[in-house]
Amino acid sequence: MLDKNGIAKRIAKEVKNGYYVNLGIGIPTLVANFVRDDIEVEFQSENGILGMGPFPFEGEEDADIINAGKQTITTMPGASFFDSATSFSMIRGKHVHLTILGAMEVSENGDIANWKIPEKMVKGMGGAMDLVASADHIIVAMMHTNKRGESKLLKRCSLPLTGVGCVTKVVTNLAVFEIKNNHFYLLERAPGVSVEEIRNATEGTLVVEGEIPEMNL
Amino acid sequence: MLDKNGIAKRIAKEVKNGYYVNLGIGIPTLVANFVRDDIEVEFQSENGILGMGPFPFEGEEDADIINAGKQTITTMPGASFFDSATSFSMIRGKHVHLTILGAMEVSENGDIANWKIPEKMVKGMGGAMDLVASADHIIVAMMHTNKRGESKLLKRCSLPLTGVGCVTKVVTNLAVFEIKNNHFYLLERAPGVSVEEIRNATEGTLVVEGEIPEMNL
Amino acid sequence: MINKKVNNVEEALLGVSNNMTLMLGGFGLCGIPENAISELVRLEVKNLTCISNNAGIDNFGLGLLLQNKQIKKMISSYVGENDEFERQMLSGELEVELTPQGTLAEKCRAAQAGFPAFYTPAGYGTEVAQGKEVREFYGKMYVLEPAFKADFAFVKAWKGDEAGNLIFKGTARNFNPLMCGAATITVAEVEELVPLGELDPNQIHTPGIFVQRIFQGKKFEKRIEQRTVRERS
Amino acid sequence: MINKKVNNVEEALLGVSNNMTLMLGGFGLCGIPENAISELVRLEVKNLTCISNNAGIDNFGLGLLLQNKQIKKMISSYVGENDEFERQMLSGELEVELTPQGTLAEKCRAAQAGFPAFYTPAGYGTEVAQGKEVREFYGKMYVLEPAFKADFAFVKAWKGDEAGNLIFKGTARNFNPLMCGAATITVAEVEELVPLGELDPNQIHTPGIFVQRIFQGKKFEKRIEQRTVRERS
Repeated sequence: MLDKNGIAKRIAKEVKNGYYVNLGIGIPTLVANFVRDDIEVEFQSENGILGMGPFPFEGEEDADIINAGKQTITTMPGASFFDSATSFSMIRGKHVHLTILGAMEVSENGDIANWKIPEKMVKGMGGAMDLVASADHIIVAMMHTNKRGESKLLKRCSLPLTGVGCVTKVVTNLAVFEIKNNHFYLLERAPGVSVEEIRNATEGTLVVEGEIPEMNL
Repeated sequence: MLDKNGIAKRIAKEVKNGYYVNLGIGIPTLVANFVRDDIEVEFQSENGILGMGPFPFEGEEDADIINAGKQTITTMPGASFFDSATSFSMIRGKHVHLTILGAMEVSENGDIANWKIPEKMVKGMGGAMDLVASADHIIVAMMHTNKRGESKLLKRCSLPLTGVGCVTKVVTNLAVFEIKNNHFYLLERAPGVSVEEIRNATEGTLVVEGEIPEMNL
Repeated sequence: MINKKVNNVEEALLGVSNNMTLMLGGFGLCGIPENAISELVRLEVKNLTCISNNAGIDNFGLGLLLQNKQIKKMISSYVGENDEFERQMLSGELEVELTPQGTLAEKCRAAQAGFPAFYTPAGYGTEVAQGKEVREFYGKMYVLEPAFKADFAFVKAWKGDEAGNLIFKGTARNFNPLMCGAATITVAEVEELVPLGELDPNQIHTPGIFVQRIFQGKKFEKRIEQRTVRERS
Repeated sequence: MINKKVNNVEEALLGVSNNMTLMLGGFGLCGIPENAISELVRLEVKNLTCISNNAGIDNFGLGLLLQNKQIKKMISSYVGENDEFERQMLSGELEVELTPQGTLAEKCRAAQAGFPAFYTPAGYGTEVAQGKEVREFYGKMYVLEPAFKADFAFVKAWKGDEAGNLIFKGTARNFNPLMCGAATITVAEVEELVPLGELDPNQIHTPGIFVQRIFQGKKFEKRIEQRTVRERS
């Protein structure tokens, strides 16, 4: 079973040379730490920066340079700042290749819910609805089950949707899935996790074809 | 009767304090020379400059600083350069208060034609269609008749239109007109020109109310 | 040059009154018009509709107006990090219209640029699209979103001049340039009002035509919401 | 950093072939991609559809491609100042789609930003609106215009870096930033390719994400169409 860093580490392998990548808040943010050094990648944050770097050294924080999680950050050489319309031009126009974000629920047809629990919690969708409506390649990073132990990989989402039929891959603490033909295709198991455990933890339709390898992290 | 500079001089009186103004090619360009010094005005050129200044001194021309007429120009303090989408945001968004442009024909309902003579001449509309579709205040500067002596102030335009029902004022070598209620209202006569001469040179419906003053240039 | 300079925040906010719709720049607390917000608190104008990506935190930014119950309706994309907001919303005191962030940005830009509405894929198939026109283009579904209409836009820039030209800094740019010219009156507060001619015409982020009033802000606290740092190795 | 640098114009235009749709930046002769145009002439690609605000003059800019009969169709807003163009158009050899300048700009921006189409008031009631959807919003009529689709965009910038970031100069900016990212492949030629990190991230006109290939142009003639000057008094 993976911890949050493990999930991020596995997802980092999906980041290819030449990719512009948007990382959501939470586990996705950690992905940047695990991307190989020998490939060319740039991180976009939808509040208006391309070429995001690591956190600043203490004392070098600048209130005017933050990411979409409102964290102080730095820039890499070749970075640029821009307004929010330009930022979403990059996203809507499919110039950002890969979007990695968290979710409360994902369904077997690729729907995602991550912005609202009716009557209880409404933080808002931020840029998530634009991101999932636009990117060709969307990876969800999340724990496999919620705090009550219920599967977050469902036949149909129960919460208000963020986007429809858009998620292409899901990486959880238990496994990696591809979503196609309205099913969760099991691609890899987390170290020490059996297909049976994954099946038991997955409410949506699971497809297991042949031998499922353990992740190579 | 006015010459081109006279038309420009008369139109310059329509330019009010605090106006952003777009000047078309030809007579309108001359208007800038006659605007009072004691009012604050900025000239926009739709190729991407606000705060346009006079022509450069000889030897100081810069191929990268031109107006929409492709003439080398200079900038005033407080000027800015921008892309063509931003330029037309200023125009479409009604941030430019006054548009002054030339025409081949104007009709009594405010239609304007100035971009095409079928089978003969097609230069294109450039920014004129955007300008006339957007500005609240549009002044046409032109000679009253064409080279064949025919009126350019018509009941209906015969040439392909640039815009419909948009022209608010017309200043010719003979007179100043306001267009309202689908008529040309005669406001002022050019020096030495009689109402009768204006009537004879105007095909569209002319309204003459009371004594018509001579222009005060 | 058309001079947009006013002497202070009081003069800058002349004409603001109850029931108005206001746009306020900023993302989180980054690039918010701090001086205008303070003045709105002082003016005690009520029943405001505020368009702003976020709603501040409990004791800063738009949170100050919320505490004061001056806001009737918020139009935002993300409103976490604000307990008073959540309380007012869940109790029904505060009307909230959540809008995808890219849609929010473009609704500002549409207002600035004279577009009445636009088609965007964001929100299709979700409750955001409920009651809105949807339409297919090239096999993909889009939602028709109208441009905003607002009375005042309050933005914060880094540098500006008397002609109203603005330059923003870093990610404090965000929604600020898009709100300029998107309301009837745009008020810009700047950290530094520089002499005319000092800004390079080639490097203006917002041309002065989009700004009606500009003033040098008295104080900018510039709070950091999430101070994240790394160790020096 | 994702490196976009190619070594020369030949490499930059790899993949350009007959029947393609090309976007070319510039207003008049100001800010045109001179090096790309020369290479298109050398490559002798034919049946091109060219999207460009103007069509050059007889012996420069896109006029060179017209002389060579490489262009099947022009999409422009203004095509005066070019006798060969007028001849080809009136004789029917050349297909021409005249588009209002603001619409042309926004059709580029829509392609860049992922908007399928937009409503604009320009051209309503004229032959430009013929066969297009028109619609009323708030009592005013608008025409629905689709985004452009193009294979290559050729733009010219003043300075650029290997990440593809661009800065334009003066009114040579015009359509160039809007065409970046509006075609499948965007090729930028720059007067000066500066070392990475030299451009201020706060002063980039076009972020590198919109550019696929960048190279330093060998020669920029930068002809002036209307040399207008005033006397020194």
